[in-house]
Amino acid sequence: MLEPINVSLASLNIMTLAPMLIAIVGALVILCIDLFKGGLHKSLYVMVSLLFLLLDLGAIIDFGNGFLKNGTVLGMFDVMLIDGLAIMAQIIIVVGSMLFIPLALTSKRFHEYNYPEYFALFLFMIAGFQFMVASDNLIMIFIGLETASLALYTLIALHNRSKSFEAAVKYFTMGALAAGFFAFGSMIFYAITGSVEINQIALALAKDEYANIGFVLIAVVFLLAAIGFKISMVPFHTWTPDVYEGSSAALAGYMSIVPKIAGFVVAMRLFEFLVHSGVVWLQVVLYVAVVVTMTASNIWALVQSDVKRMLAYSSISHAGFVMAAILIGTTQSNSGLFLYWALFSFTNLGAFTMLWVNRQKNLLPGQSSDHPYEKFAGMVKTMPMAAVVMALFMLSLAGVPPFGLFWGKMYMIGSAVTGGYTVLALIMALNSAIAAYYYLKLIVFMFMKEPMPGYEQGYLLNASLSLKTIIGIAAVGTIFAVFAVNPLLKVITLFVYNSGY
Amino acid sequence: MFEAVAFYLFATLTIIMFTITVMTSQALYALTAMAAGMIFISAFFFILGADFLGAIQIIVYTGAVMALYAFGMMFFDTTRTLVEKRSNPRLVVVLGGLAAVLVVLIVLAPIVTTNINAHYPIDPSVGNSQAIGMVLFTKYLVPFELAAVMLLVAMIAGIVLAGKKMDKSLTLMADEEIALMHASSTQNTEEGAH
Amino acid sequence: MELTLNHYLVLSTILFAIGLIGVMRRKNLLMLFFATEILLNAVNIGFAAISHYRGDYTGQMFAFFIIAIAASEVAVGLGLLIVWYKRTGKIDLDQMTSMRG
Amino acid sequence: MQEHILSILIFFPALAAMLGFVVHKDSARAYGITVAAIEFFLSLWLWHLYDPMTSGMQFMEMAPLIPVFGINYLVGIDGISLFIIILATFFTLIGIASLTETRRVKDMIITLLFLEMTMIGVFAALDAIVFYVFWELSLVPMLYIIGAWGGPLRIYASVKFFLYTFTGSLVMLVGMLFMAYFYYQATGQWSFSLLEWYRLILPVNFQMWLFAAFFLGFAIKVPMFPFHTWLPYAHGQAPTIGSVILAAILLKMGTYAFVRFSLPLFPDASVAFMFPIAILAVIMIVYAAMVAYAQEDIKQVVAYSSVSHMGVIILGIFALNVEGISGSVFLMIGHGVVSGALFLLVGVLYDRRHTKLISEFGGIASVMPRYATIFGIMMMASVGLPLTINFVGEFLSLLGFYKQSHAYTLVAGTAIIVGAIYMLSAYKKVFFGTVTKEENKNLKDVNRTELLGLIPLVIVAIWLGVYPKPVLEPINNSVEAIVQLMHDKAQTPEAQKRIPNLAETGTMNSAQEAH
Amino acid sequence: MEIYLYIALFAPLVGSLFAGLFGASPKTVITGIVTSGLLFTSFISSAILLSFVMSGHTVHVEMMTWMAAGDLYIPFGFVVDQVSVTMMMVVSIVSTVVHIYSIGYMDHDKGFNRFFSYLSAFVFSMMVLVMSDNFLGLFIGWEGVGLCSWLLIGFWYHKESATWAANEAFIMNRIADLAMLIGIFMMYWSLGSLQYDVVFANIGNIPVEVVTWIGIFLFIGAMGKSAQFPLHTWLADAMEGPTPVSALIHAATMVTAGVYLVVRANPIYDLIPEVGLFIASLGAFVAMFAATMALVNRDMKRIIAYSTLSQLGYMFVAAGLGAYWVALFHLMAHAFFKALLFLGAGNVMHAMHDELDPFKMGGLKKSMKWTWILMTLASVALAGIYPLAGFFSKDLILEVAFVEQHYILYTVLLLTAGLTAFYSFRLVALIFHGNERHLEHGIHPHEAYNFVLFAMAPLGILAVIAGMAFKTPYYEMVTQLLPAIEYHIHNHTVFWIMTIGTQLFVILAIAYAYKKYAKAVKVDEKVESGFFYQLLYNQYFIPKIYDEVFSKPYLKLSKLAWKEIDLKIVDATVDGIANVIYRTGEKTHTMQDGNLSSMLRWMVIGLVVLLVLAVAFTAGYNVVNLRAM
Repeated sequence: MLEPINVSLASLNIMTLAPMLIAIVGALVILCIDLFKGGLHKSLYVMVSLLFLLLDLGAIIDFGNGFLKNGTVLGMFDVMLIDGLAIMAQIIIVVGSMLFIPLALTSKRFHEYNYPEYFALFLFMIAGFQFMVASDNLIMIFIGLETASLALYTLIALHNRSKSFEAAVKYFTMGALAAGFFAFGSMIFYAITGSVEINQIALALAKDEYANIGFVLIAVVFLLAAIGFKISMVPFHTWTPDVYEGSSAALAGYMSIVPKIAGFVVAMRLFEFLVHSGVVWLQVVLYVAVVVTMTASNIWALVQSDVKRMLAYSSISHAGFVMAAILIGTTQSNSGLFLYWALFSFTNLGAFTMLWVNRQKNLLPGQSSDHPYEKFAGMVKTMPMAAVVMALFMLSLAGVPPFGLFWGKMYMIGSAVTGGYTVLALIMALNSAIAAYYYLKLIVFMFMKEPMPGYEQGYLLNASLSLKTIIGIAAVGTIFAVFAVNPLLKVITLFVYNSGY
Repeated sequence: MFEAVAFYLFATLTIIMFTITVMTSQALYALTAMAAGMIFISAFFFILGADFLGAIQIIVYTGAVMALYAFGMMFFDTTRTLVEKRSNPRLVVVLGGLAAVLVVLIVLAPIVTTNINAHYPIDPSVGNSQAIGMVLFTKYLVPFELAAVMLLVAMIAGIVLAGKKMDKSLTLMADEEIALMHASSTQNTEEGAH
Repeated sequence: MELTLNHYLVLSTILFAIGLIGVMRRKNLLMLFFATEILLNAVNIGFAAISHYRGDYTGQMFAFFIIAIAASEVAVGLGLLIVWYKRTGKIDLDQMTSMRG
Repeated sequence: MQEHILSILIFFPALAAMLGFVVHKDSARAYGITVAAIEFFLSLWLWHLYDPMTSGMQFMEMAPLIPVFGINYLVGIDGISLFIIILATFFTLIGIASLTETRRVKDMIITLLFLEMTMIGVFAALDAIVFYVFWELSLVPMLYIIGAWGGPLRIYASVKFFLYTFTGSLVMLVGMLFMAYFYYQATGQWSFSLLEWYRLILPVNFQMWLFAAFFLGFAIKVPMFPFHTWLPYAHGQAPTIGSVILAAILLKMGTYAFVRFSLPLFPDASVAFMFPIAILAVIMIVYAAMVAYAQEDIKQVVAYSSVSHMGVIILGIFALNVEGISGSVFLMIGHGVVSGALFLLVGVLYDRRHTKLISEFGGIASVMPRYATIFGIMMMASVGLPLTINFVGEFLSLLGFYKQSHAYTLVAGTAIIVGAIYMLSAYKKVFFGTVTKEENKNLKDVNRTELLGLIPLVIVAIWLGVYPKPVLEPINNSVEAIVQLMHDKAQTPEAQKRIPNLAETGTMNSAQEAH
Repeated sequence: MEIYLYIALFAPLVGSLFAGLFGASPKTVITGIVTSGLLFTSFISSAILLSFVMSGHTVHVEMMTWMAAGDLYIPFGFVVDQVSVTMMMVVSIVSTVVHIYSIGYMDHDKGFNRFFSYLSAFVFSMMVLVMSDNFLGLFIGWEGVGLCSWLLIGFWYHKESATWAANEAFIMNRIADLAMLIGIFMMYWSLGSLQYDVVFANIGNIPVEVVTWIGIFLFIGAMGKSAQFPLHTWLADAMEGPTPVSALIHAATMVTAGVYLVVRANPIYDLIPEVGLFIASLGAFVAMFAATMALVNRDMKRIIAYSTLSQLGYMFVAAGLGAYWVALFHLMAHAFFKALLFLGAGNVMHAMHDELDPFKMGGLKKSMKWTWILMTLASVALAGIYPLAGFFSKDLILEVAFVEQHYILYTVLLLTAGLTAFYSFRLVALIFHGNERHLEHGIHPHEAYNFVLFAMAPLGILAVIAGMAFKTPYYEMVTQLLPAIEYHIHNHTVFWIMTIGTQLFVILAIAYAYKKYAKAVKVDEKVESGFFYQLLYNQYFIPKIYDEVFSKPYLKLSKLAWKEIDLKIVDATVDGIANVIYRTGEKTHTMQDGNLSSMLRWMVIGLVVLLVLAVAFTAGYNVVNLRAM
């Protein structure tokens, strides 16, 4: 017979679940509201979501304070792991979501916002990501990942046009394959260590001194493929441009930020101990992967004719840039990752929101995608402010100081230098230069060309106060990032350092 | 010995079934073969003493999943022979085979197992389902609940996507059309109320 | 001849590879989804076997959750297929190339 | 206010530019002139407050920016930067004043004011990252100016300009981060402060690498051969004002950075790279002069002449002695004035004829005598006639380098010959001879607005040629400090030999006089 | 006395600026008068200074700092000593005369005001050149006169040949200036100063090789300005400028700056007699060389220009042999009579409507009596006939060569003296004697304005008396500064034979010239088509050679540098790199073909690649481990 297990409630640390639970409850509340009275305006759901996200954020910040006092907290039979990474990633996830959700309040009507379920799924997805980052149990990570992904596929498809279905199906199918990779990789790790918890795996591997090196590598290969898919590492990136193009610009922007930070955290948890374990193979492979991801996506971005697709490739490149942090694996680089991503989220969300604002419902004859470069031609003449703001985001993405992303880039390159990866630092720098070309291309179109007939009315068609607010926030965040960098860096370094990374 | 015989038998069967699933051009064959393969897999679970898992495998896969697929097949009208364009079939086989060979090469090696200690050791005296339940509702309580959320998400997703509301796309309609549609729909409901 | 964990792992690998071939080969999306099920099932065998040979329940847990995930995926996947099919009347993925480059 | 004068100088134009969005476009030019004039007088006031006898930094301001990573808003000027700042404000004023027939003049003025901020920022920054920020930021307004107001190839030219410089400076950024890392290793603290960096003595092999990294960034900006090809396009396509600012100020960033960064940070590497760089400089001088001679477009002649003159500046900097460096800093100002004026002059012609092809002109001197005179004066300044501003700089630069190498100086000195060749032949083709083209017969001479821009330049070009002391003296004092610093930091015997010890030479001189 | 110095120096500048104010406006005689007046002031001041200097003083002022950087300190310092005051006198006299002359000469020219502005600016530059107390100050003047020369040669800028000549002059001078700069650099780095007094005081302390190089470079500088071979071609072409310019710049003052430099730098050249000998030899060569070219030329002004060149050669011989005072003396005398000659030529040109070919003139002595007299006077002086100026200065140089026992030089110079006499009187004969050939061309000559002739008169007087009257006081004054070496042939017989012989030789040459050209002009086809005639007529083909060897290849090379190297190599590389990146993108972005199947395949490919790497690594790892075991 089994012994009854005595578990004290206190040792469970149920509070570790609070943020995710808030999100889930929020989703359920939305579903319930719909149950009682259907057909309510989307603004209600937006605000409800926003409220719950605020609560969520509050809870996380509370954790943050707790973390600074007590350090890492484990909960729920050590499934939950609330360390600095988890907290910061959750903050980015939630803040990113909070910036995203008001984008539903467009002046045009789009299909997805007719569904209360859209907002519910959105909150579920956030919960999924939060679980994913707040655990080092592979099972937990896997389920969190799948929860979030399944919700995300649906959100994409709900845009309801053939391109978005195509995007969703592609994403889904590849996601399923990646899920298979993840499962297989976990299995191998389990086979050689008898555990599915990353720290246990690390311990076990260290104990037997990586005797099963072949198995380790196989496991790493599969997990790298799975996570590489999530953070769109070349050649697992192929979904990215298509999915971004197919989904609404707002969601595309969201996808470029939130799911990826979750992926990065998992990657950090999974790979950094391996990088530090002295497995040269992983260093080399990661090195190559980082360089290829950065460079190849940059090169492909050069030849895009659609701005959203270009931004998709550019976000791949940024992801590659940030992957370098994991390769370098110092406290500085890991802090750099978070700093970069925090700054990146503002800028990139701003850029995608600018596209979202520009969204027209029906394509003009000869227009094959939503946001061809030509659409932006001569924008400075028709919409000077919008053009300036868009240019601002582009410059920030290109890493022109003193705009947001520059500081992230600088810190990342700095960490590469400090970590002894000088050549990598140079490659990163040169890639920024290549990238500048395609960002510049948009600026060239906006500022140096004459407006194209037919597109003039397209600008700001979709604008509404909330969209403009978001753009404003993003713009302010991008311009004055320099003043935020110091406090951010302080906090991030503290969190990262105290989490043992 | 019995184990070995059973293993090889079912291994062969599973492989054959799954190969059929993958290679046949008849959707129905594929479906049937996969269902069979799933059942054969449950046999492994029973061999390995994971009774609960075996049961779940049969219920969930062969029951629910296969039923769903069968339903899907009917919906999509793909019972007849499929014509699939094959591009570069050799590459596919080479890649698949290579992946298999490479992993097998490694996996064939004996695993050094000196330092593995079971966190949740199997106690032969306890029934599998009971033990599973014990672990599931302690250690894996949160994942379990999250899995529930996931299923909820999947459900909502399925309902929403397959729902009638998806038939007309607001995204593609001009504002005026939407307004018109709304007007007519409210009219309809009003009429219905009458 | 004693069965070892390696036997099961090899089996798992072979099945996984079959799944991979299916994923790469199939153009019919529905049948492509079959292949993804094979992938997960292959892994399940591995987990059950490890669980057995290590005398640890965690493997079975993982397998359990994988089954749950597989089930959810089917639901979402079919939902997506249905909207796609309703819109285009096809589920051939060669028809699905409006975005490229 | 005096303590914050540099910050005011830097940010006043930017603030004014922001407010400029509100100004009605008809009044934009007046607004621009007002702002630029205020800024110019502020910079003159800065000069007035500046103590020429002190060699160190003055008007230092510090504000924490990212102290965790050692980045602070740190500005200050010495004699080297002071005058380039004044030059920048001066040219912005003149540039805005000379905007008469520009489309979308308001945009242009706002852009120019932003550009002014970045220019002053670059020269006032004492923190490497702040420097870098302004350095990169300056590309953006220039990109816009070339790209929006330029000629037919403007987009190609502007993008080329941006990407080329951007690439170089990113490599430089890596160098800066490396430098900071060294500082961190040495002191346990992060710092990007130049003055802190000055105190570091780096191992020679690291100096080499870092020098190379910085060099790439600076060399592209200068632009040094073979990184110069963006310049002709940029100049050829840019509107007049763009070329003026580009030639007068932006190019100086590169040479200024050599003096500010490369020399004092890497004295040994500077000595080691002296001859390779001298070779490049000599190539620049002679080759660019030859290419200038072959040009068919008068603006390109001036553009390539810039490359040629920048070669002399580089040579002077790498003379590594007070004479050479002071001379090249002075030549930076001189070349700024002269090439700026020449571009303005070409612009005058372009405004009237909308072509810059030399073959389209001829005999202009008889149609536009005043114009021809001013052009002639500036041309003579450009070829380095004594008592014009360029001579002082050129003479000192060459004189300085002569100490290091006789042969290189001899070849580099051909600058005064080849310079005369392309300048005089271009002048001859445009101004001399008889008027052959019907369109040229009724060209109007320079009008009052144009004179307003040109006369001050003529005055400066001659005034500083005759009496360079007010400018040269502060430069000299600051350069002496740098040279002494370099000497004190030099490790290799070669470097110790090449870089003079000022503390000793004084005695040596008196000893010589005793003979 | 400083006030006089400043007046002498700045009066021309004031005049120039004054005239410049009216530069673009039509003729205003006032500019001519004012500038002339100011120059006269300058002349008076110079004269006062002269008397002051004669009394054994010198004036040395330091106006202000010019350049100071590092150890370099260069002030605007001026010195009036025995040498510079001589030059000042020459410059101010000749320029005053030329200014007044020009009022008449430029009477009908549109650029009247501009002309006076330039001319006065030139005088100012020349004053700076001669009065500076350091080498760089001298260089200011040096370049300044170059500039003015450029402006004035190209004064009639609508003439292609004029502007071409102007540029040629400027650029050629620049070549020499570079050498001079190098000399200055050397001086600075070896002596630490550029002040004359410091340099000359310390020059002995530095290695003689350095001194040699300094001397060579400075002399190359002098060669440019004084148009010595091989930098001589510009001088003849410079005759495109207005004739007063030729008189002032290209005869009397600027071209002698080179001689002045050598004289000024005598402490340097004293230390390096080899270089001095080279200078002298080159001078002698040029004297002969130029004289031969003058023999056959058919351009009045060019003939005089070659004669100038030839006389410069004489001066260099003297300077090179250490007879600095002699060089300076000849410089002075030559300035007077050569300027006179040019001004006379100007009158003739005016009368002949700018005709320059003396073969198209003749018999002008009737209509232009005074001009005839003055020009003949000048020619006699040039030929060195006793008791005119040339005799005292030029024959002195012959004596120097003889006394210094450089007999070859002596012979060359002697021959040249004969040639000089010949071509001078060939010119006089062709212009003023014989038939009035110009009538065929419908030209009716008239004498120049009276005031013009009057202005020329002082030069005429000086050409006559300068040698006789000034030699002794000049010698006494100037040798306070320059080495006082008296050149006497102690053997009286030799002396008399030489003097009389030379005189006879010269007179014979004159007579031959008159005989050949005074009556009728016979064009001897045979001679003219002969090799030597062609050689001389084409100036030894040197301009052509320069054109072929330097100018054209330089242009070609420049075009090559631009079109081939800059555009096709340097720029193409940059664009090439960018294009390669872009093309790669264009070629490879098709791997994203939008087909889900291929996307999945890419994922699997990625996986397999990683697996291959993993297996390879494992294998390698195991092998290494096994070996280790």
